[in-house]
Amino acid sequence: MTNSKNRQKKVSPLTAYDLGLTISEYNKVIKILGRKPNFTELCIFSAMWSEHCSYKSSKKWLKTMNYQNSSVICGPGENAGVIDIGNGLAAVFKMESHNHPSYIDPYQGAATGVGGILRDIFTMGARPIANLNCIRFGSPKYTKTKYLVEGVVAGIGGYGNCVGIPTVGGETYFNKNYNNNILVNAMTVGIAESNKIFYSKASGVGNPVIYVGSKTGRDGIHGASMASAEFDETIDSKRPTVQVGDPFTEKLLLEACLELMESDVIISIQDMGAAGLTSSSFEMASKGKLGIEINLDMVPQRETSMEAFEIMLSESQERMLIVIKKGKEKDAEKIFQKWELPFSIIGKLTNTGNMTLYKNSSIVAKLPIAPLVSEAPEYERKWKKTSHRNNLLNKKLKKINIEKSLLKILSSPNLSSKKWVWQQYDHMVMTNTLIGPGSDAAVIRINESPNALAITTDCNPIYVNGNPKLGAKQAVAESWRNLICVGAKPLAITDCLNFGNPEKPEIMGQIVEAIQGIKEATEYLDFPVISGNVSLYNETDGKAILPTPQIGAVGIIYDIDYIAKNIWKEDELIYILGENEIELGCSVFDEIIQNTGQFQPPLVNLEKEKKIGNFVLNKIKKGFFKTCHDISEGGALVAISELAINSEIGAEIEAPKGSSSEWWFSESQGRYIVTIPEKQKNTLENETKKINIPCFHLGKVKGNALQIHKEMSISLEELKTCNEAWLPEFMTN
Amino acid sequence: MKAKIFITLKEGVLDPQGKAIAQSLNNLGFTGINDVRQGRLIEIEIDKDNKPSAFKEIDQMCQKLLANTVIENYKIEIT
Amino acid sequence: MKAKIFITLKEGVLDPQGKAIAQSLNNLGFTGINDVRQGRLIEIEIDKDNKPSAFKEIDQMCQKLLANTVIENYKIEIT
Amino acid sequence: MKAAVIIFPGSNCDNDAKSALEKLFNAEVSMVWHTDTSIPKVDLVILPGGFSYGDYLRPGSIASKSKIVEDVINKGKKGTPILGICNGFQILTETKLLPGVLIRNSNLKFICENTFLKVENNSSIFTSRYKYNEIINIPIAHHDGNYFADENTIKKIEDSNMIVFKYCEKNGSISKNSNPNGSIKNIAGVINKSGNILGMMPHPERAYDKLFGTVDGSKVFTSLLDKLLR
Ligand SMILES: Nc1ncnc2c1ncn2[C@@H]1O[C@H](COP(=O)(O)OP(=O)(O)O)[C@@H](O)[C@H]1O
Ligand SMILES: [Mg+2]
Repeated sequence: MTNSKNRQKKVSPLTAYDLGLTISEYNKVIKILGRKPNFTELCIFSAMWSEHCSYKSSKKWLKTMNYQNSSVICGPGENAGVIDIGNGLAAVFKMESHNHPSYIDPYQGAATGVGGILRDIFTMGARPIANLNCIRFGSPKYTKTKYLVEGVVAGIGGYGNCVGIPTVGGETYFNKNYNNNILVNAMTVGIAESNKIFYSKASGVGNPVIYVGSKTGRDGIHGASMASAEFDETIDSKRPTVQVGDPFTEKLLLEACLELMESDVIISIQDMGAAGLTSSSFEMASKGKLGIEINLDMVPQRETSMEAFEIMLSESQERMLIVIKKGKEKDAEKIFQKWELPFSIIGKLTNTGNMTLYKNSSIVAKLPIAPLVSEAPEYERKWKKTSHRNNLLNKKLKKINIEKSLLKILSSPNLSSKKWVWQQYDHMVMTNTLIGPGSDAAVIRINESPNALAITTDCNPIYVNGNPKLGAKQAVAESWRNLICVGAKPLAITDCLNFGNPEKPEIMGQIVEAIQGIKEATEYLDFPVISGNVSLYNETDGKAILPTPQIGAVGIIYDIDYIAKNIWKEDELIYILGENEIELGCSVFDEIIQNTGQFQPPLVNLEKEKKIGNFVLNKIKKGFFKTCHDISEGGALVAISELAINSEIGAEIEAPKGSSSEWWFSESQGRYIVTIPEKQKNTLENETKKINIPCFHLGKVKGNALQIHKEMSISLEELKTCNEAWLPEFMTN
Repeated sequence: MKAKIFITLKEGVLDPQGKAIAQSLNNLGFTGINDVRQGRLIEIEIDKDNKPSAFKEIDQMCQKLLANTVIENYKIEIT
Repeated sequence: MKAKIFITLKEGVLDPQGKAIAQSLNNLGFTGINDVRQGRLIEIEIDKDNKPSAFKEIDQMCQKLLANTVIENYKIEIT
Repeated sequence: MKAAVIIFPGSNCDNDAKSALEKLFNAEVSMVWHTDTSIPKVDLVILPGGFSYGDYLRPGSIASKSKIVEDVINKGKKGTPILGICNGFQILTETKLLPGVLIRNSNLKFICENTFLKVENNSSIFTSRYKYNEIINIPIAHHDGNYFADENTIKKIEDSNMIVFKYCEKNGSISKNSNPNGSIKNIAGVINKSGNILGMMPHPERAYDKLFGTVDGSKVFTSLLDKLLR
């Protein structure tokens, strides 16, 4: 099969092993082909069967999260999920990880992460309207942390700002378990006409396959296998696989693709993401149950003498593969020329069921598509339930001072303001941002209409670590709650499951239980998972990250005149809606002040969650509540402080009679803080009583300080400085 | 002592800037341009007695801060 | 033919990048740094028969696009 | 009112500018592609914000050499009102229609936030609706907005009343603290000597509707309309 011009490396089981395939997987390859693969073919197998592309460890469990409702236009399995939002429009969104590349080169890794998720969205025919990012770093004390934060934030901003999509939210989190394995999860939300969604399924034998976008270089070769391998000391030697992002070309590609989509030219489209040309061409052909023929000499190349496997595995960024209708080549070419993008017809669809690659006029690889996909390994890995420990009883509780505790918590790395981060992101471009970063959920107006999308991301890995099922359930519930807070009807979620090595039963147990938790919450709340991503092997030298099933959620607002904000007004009355238990396991208070090491996170009662949420949502929609904030990490007093800082007005508050100082820091779930004018007092109290929703009158909005009678008085000035100072100081010192 | 540090992208690493500059030069009517790469030039004035020790120090600076050795090469020149 | 263009800031022009680099180097514990200036290095590969004509052409490129002569100086080196 | 918004590859505030003009006064806006050779006859040309050519080389530098900018220069010299916002301002300095340059922010970071500005010149066609020394609130979003010019130039533009906006504190004082990007003299916006070409880093097109929290940018546009109606 090889001629003199296409000499390929010798293949042995060891080659396969080096490429990340197990010996039994290699034997399977031989069985499928009925012969030994050549090197190019083996590379293609290794990429397609990597954890990253094949989901071999998680597939079995992901399938169980198949809950869909009538609004879902496209669930998991495509580049992104699609959900109906009415008026002939759909929201298209997904979250994706770029963890390993961001550790190796924080700027480029994070930037290309944003680029990749943006392409997933506009590939579907949607115009991106918002970016979000969940970034998790090691301990602030760890030497590399500052450098990583600096680079990741600059990279996310550098890419998103340039493309001109506002970055409107996310999470920034520090914990020593991410020291050498940071997480960079990027999410993009787009809007499309619901009857004009584009998919990757190819059709029509003989239709041309075209390549558009940046030329192919040797970037990120074996990136997909790298994303699925543990890190070790040899990391430095893996360095040259880093890709460089070109947001300028991305912007051109975005505009060109959306312009092309307006005419009747495209049959199917797929961006070249992980494993580049390999996975994109396989995906298109296999979904269409067709064969595909590609002439590698026609692939635009940036570097000289690239070999077949390099062209097939390159992860050069800003590239698209498109099947167009035969005869429409000129229409496509015209648009790509206008946007000054390299463009080439590289092949065509066939009825052979094979992927056939040509180079220098001879065949360099020939692989059957269906078995390569259908017989991809799928593992039933052993898993072990996380044991629930409770160390509380062994510890004596310290007596605490509320004021000191609050200030310590507000200025702690995880609860301090993340303004330093989001100030580097253009969160206003496109002039649709009604609520930007710094609130419960971002609110983005849709096409200058009265409709808007609310978007949030949530996950508390400490909870998940304590109890994966409960923690994952909590993440879904919190995202639901954050959407409610701004007055949005929650629609659907995406997830990004970041875990350690699934070959270890305890880690696999975290994955299984987290998926069970997500499943339970999404079904109960009618809140389907429409897209997602799995990132495994997040370990360094055998030590795993905290289990992090990151949730991204989207809701809809039909009338932007009725949204609620984290801003209150002088003289309003402050209420807490929801059950006020004392739950301090896995809380920030416990971590920072008491340190008992309690492992049981707060309970999640989905029935109550739903009842209170729906009540609050209805009241916001009627204009009854204009201020709303949920109580999350840190508890009630932290939430109150955030409202005071945001509004630049203080409050006089008091805890329920007889409660201990700890009450202020409890992280009981399903609670909202709302404020109302005095004259609405009776209405609120009567209505909540009637339907049995706990409603506690906490105090009044007032003055220049946050005061608890006889216990605490902190000026707004101090509160704000204390909350905002930590991150900028950490980054400049 | 004065040092110049020339920082260039490693071979094969995409250079979006260079690409855009080449394109623009073409549009301006310049012909025969095969390739443009953009790098950085850092000039440092440093108190050091001798060249070797200055060189060693500056090499450290490059490794630690000035160059992104993942994608960049550097060259030091001391005068 | 290969040309290198060294673009540096004119004296007196503020250089935020240079200043920041000096500060970071200091923070990293490097001592004796008096001044840091950051410039650009552009490498061009061009088809030309002889050095003088290449030089002239590249000088034009600098004037027209590559350097902002309000704040920058440039130097051309042809190899 | 008729206006033209020029689109360069990488512009990304072009639609925002168009929306502002349409929403504020139903303006008829033509979007002009960078390879076009001439701009239709209009009352205002906007060079919008964004990252033309990725901000590669120097922000605005490559765009300033594009075909259409030749006509911008032409029209500008003949007196057509031209407004360069953010990247547009950078393009205008690269064409030398406006003095000075915009270099990297002093903290080397992209900054997106609302800033207070002081109106230093309210006699221009873009600012006649503002009061002299009025304090207004308009957002910035840029990486390279640090205005620099040599001493002579600064003296010249001060003497000719060419500084239009300066960054200031909420109470109007012009301090280092209120300078987000290191600009000399806190300069945020500069107009040419004949008064028809304004460049500013802040985004007035992001500040014309209560929805965005501030409407202080709208007068940049309405001032011009006043003049056209006169
Ligand atoms: N990396 C980031 N990018 C953008 N916004 C961020 C980032 N990190 C935090 N934020 C913003 O800061 C605010 C506080 O975040 P967080 O405490 O996680 O909110 P919540 O508890 O409501 O989920 C949110 O509005 C969030 O969007
Ligand atoms: Mg919240």
